[in-house]
Amino acid sequence: MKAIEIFKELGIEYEEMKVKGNSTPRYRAKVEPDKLEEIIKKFKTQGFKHFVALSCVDWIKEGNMELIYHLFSYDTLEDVFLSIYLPRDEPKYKTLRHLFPQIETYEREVHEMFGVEFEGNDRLGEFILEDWNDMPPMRKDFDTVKYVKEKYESVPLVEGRGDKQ
Amino acid sequence: MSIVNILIQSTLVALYLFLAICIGLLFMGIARKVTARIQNRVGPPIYQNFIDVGKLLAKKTNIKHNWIFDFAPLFALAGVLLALAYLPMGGYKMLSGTGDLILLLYIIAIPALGFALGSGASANPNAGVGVMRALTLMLSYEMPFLLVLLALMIFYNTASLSTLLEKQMSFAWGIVALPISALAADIALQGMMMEKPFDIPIAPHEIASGPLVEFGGKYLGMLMLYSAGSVVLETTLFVDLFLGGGVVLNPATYGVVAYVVNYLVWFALIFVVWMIAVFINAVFPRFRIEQAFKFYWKWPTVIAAIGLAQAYIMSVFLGVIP
Amino acid sequence: MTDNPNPLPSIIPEKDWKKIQRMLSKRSLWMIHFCTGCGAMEMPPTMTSRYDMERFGIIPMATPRQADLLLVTGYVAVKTLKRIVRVYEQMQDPKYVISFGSCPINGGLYWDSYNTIKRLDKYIPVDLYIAGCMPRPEAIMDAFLKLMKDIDEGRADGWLRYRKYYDKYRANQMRVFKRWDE
Amino acid sequence: MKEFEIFVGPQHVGATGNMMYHVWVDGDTVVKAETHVGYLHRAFEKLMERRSWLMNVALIPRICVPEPDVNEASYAMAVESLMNWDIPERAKYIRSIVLELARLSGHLLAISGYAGAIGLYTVPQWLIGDRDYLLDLFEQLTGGRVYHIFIFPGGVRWDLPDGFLRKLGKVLDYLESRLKLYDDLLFQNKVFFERAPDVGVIPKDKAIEWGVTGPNLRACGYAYDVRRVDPYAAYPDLDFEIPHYPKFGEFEVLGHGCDCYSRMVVRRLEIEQSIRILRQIIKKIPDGPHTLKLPNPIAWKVPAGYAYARVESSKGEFGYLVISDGGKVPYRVHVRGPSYTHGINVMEKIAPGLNIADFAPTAFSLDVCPPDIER
Repeated sequence: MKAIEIFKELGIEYEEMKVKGNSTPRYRAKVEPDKLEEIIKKFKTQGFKHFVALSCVDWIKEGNMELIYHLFSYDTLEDVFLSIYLPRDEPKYKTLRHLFPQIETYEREVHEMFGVEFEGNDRLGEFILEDWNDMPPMRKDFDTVKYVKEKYESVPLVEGRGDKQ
Repeated sequence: MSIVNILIQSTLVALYLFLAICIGLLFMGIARKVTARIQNRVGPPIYQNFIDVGKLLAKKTNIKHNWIFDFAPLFALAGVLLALAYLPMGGYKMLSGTGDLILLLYIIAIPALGFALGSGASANPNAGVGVMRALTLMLSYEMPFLLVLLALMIFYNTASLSTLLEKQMSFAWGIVALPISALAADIALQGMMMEKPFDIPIAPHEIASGPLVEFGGKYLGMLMLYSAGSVVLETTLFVDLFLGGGVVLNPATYGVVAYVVNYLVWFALIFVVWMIAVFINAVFPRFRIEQAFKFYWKWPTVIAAIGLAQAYIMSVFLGVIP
Repeated sequence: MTDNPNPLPSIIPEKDWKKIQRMLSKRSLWMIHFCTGCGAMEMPPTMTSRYDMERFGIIPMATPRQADLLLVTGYVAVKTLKRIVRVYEQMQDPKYVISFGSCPINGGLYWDSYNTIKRLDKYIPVDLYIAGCMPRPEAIMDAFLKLMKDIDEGRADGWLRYRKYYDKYRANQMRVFKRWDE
Repeated sequence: MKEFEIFVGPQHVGATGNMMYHVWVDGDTVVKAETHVGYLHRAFEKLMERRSWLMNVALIPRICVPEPDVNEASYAMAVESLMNWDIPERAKYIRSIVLELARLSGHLLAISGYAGAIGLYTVPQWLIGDRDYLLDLFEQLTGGRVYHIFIFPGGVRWDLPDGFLRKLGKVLDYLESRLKLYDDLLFQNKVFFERAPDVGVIPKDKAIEWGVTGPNLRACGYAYDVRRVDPYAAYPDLDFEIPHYPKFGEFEVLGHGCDCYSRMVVRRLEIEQSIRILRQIIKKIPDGPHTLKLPNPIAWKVPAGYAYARVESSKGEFGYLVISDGGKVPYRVHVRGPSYTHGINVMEKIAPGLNIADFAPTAFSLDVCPPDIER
C-alpha cells in the first residue's frame, strides 16, 4: 500500500519533503506519542520493513525534543518520517525495540546524547562516551567550547622535552 | 675418552648448534624476502632476523607473571637444542643411541610443551586458546607422521637414525624408495612448522598471535631463537628421513672433505624443503582447527597408510631389503 | 630479567653497549597494530607493496608486549586515550611514539570537539610529529627515517621522560579520566 | 571447560578499526558478544551545528574514512533539496565517477581485510597496492589521496583535468586484468571454500527488518541497491546489474546465502560492475558547466525544512538527515551510517554460535567501519 493511502486511512496529516538528487518521495508526519507504536506497526505490515534511523532534534526555543522515526519501503519505494514531540525538561518515552531490533541501539545513543529516557530498554547507559559527567552533549545548551577550555586546555604541559638522555 | 677429546667434542657440538641457530635465522630472513617478492614488494634484508633477535635480547623486559613463565623460553630453547643434538646434520651426529628415532619423537615434543607451559602460565585467554590449538594440531599431524616413520622403520629395518642414513646412502634415498610416504611426511611437516594453512595456533587476527601474546623483550628473543632452531630441526628431520640426510660421501673414505661436502649438500636440501613450505605459506589462508584436524586424519593419513602398505609389500613380499 | 645491563662489561665499554643497543633498535622497529584514528587509513598503503615499510624492518605486531613503536594515528578521543596509555605502559623499554596528523598536535579540525584531547604530549611523551591531514605515505616513511636518526643520536628519549615525570603524566591523564580501574 | 572472555579490540588485529567486541567464549564457540564503540567519537553532529553550510563540506569526509565521498555526496544532495537546486548534468556524471572510484577502493579494502582475517596476507598486499592507482586518480582529480572534499552543494569543485578520462580508462583496464589473479588466489582457493560458506549467517527473513543494507543485504538474495531503488547522480542513465545471491555468474554458489562467502563474492562482482559503469561514463559524459552559479558562500542561508538524502556506499546505505531553521548553520544533521546496524545489532545477533576463529572474518565480511558508527 502506498504511504499516502496509509496516512489517509489512519487520518494523519502529512507533508511532502523536497527531494533533489534522490528520486523517491519522502513524507513527514507529526503523530501523537501514544499512537506511534500502532502507526509503525501498521506501516510495517504494509511493506515499510526497513527502519532507516531514529533521529532526535532538540528544539530549544519551542521547548521540545523531536524524535524522528524513519521508515522505508522496498515495495513502494517511499520514505516515511514520523515525528513525535516530547517535553524538553523531562523527555520520556517507551522503547520500541521489539518492533525493529536496531531501534535499541539508536535509543542508547539518543539517551546518551540527548538525555531522553526510554522505558523498557535495559541497555541504556554508557555507550559512546566514557566517564562523562556533564549534561548530555548534543543538547543545544551544552557549550562545547567552554567545556573544551575547562577540561583540556587547562591541563598543564609536562616539562622535560629536549632533556638530554 | 680423554679430557681433550671431550673438549674437542663439546666445542664441535656447540659450534654445530650455533651454526644451526644461525642457519635458522637466515632461513627465516630468506622466507621474509621471498614472501615479500611474491607479494610484489622489496622486503627486508635477509639478515633482518639477526637484528630483530639482537634488539629483543637488548631490550629491557618488565613482564612478571610467575616463575613458569620466566622458565618457559629457556625450556623451549633447551629442548630444541637437545633435539638438534640428536639429529644428524650433514651426516655428523653429536649424540647417538640405538632406537633414537623413537626417542627423537619424544624430544621434539619437549620445546612445544615448554612453550605451552609458559603461555598457559601467562593467564591470557588468547594464549590459552593458542596452546589448546597447538596441542590439537600436534595430535593431528602426528598420526600421518607416525605411519610414515613406521613405514621407514619397516622398510629400512632399523630404528636408529645413523643406520638409516647409512642404508639410504648405500641403497636409495627414502624419497625414491618410498615416494608416497615422503608426500605424507611433507604435508605433516607443513603442520609441524606451523606454516599456512596450519598456522592456526598463532593466528594474529583471531587470537592476537596466540601463545606469544604475553611474551616480549628478552623472552620473545629467546623464543625467536627457539623458532629458528625448530626451522632447522624440522627441515632436517625430513631431509634425514627421506633425502639421506644430505650424506653423499662416506666420511670413512674421504675424511674431512666428506664432512664439508655433506654439510653443504644438507644445507642445500633443507633450503629446498624450507622453500616449498614458504611458497605454500604465501598463497594459502589458514584452516580452522577442526578443519585441520579433519584434513590430517583424512588425506595425509590415507596417503601415509598407502605408503606403509607399499613399504610392507616391498620388504616382505618382494624381498627388497636395503 | 628486568633490566638490560651490559652482558660483557669487561669486553664491551658501556658507551659502545648503548650504541649497539641503539643501532639494533633503530633497524628493527616493531610497530603496534592499533588503529587509533583515521590516520590508520594510510597505514595499509605504507605497509603494502607500493611503499613497503618492511624494507626498514618495520612490521606491525599484534600485541603491545612485542612492540617498540606506537603510532597514534590521528585525533585521540578520551576513551581511546585510556587504551593508548594502557598499551604504552605494556610496551617494553625502549619504546617510541609517533603522533600522526594534525589532530594530536593541537586538536586540528576538532579543536572545539568535547570528546577529543587536544595535545597528545600532555598525556604521553611523543618522540616525533607528522603534520598534515592526512599525512601521505611518503611523509610516514620520512618520519620513520627521522625517528631512526633520532634513535641513533639518542634524542628519542620519550620513554625516559615518561619514567622520570611519571607522576605528572599520570596526574594529567587522571584529569581527563574519571576512573582508571576496570 | 569453563566460559572465558576475550576482548577483540580496540588494540587487536581482528577488530575492524578502533572498536571493541567483548566476546564470551565457551571452548571454541562464541556464546555472546557485545559491541563497544565510542573510541572514535568526535562529535561531528555537534561540530556541524557550529560551522556554516559550506565549512561543513570540509568536515564531513572524516566521518567514513575508507570511503569519504559518500558523505560529501549525500550532504550535498540534502542541502540541494533544501535549496531546491538542480545541478548540471556534467556535475552528476563527475559525481558518479568519484562515487564509483570510491566504491572500488572500498571493495578492494573490504576484500583485503577479509583475506587478511583468514590469513592470506598476499591478497591485501596486492589489492592495496592496486588501490593506490585509484588513489592516484583521486589525487589528480581532487588533490587529495584520502579526503577529497570535492563534491559540494551545487556541483563539484572543478572540472575534470586534461587527460583524466584517458588515464581512468587505463587504470580500469589494468584493474580488470588483475581480477583474474585475485580469483586464482582467493576466490578459487580451496581453503576459502572451506572457511567462508555458511559462516556468519544472517537469517534471510530477518535481514531487512534488522536494517541490513548494501552488499550484505544483496548477499542474502535481495537485489536492492540504493542506486536502483532511489537513484541519484547519473545512475538512472547508466546500465548495470546488481549482483546478488545466487546470481554469481562464473563463481560457484556455495553455502546457502547470507554468509561470508556470498558477501565476499558480491563485493568481487560489484568491482566488475563498477568498472562497467565507469566505462559507460567515459563514453557518455556530457559537456557543460560543472557547477551551478552559487551565491556568496559565506552568507548562504538555507530555507527552513527537513531533507534526507541517501547514497549507496560500498558498505550499505549512507544517509543524511539535514534540518535547517533558515539560518547560516545547519540546525541539526543526523548521519545514518550502514555500520551502525551491521557493527552493533547484526554482529551481536549473529555472533553466538560462531567459532572463535570465524569471529574476525565475519566482522570483516560485514565490512564494519567504526567511524561511521559513533561519528
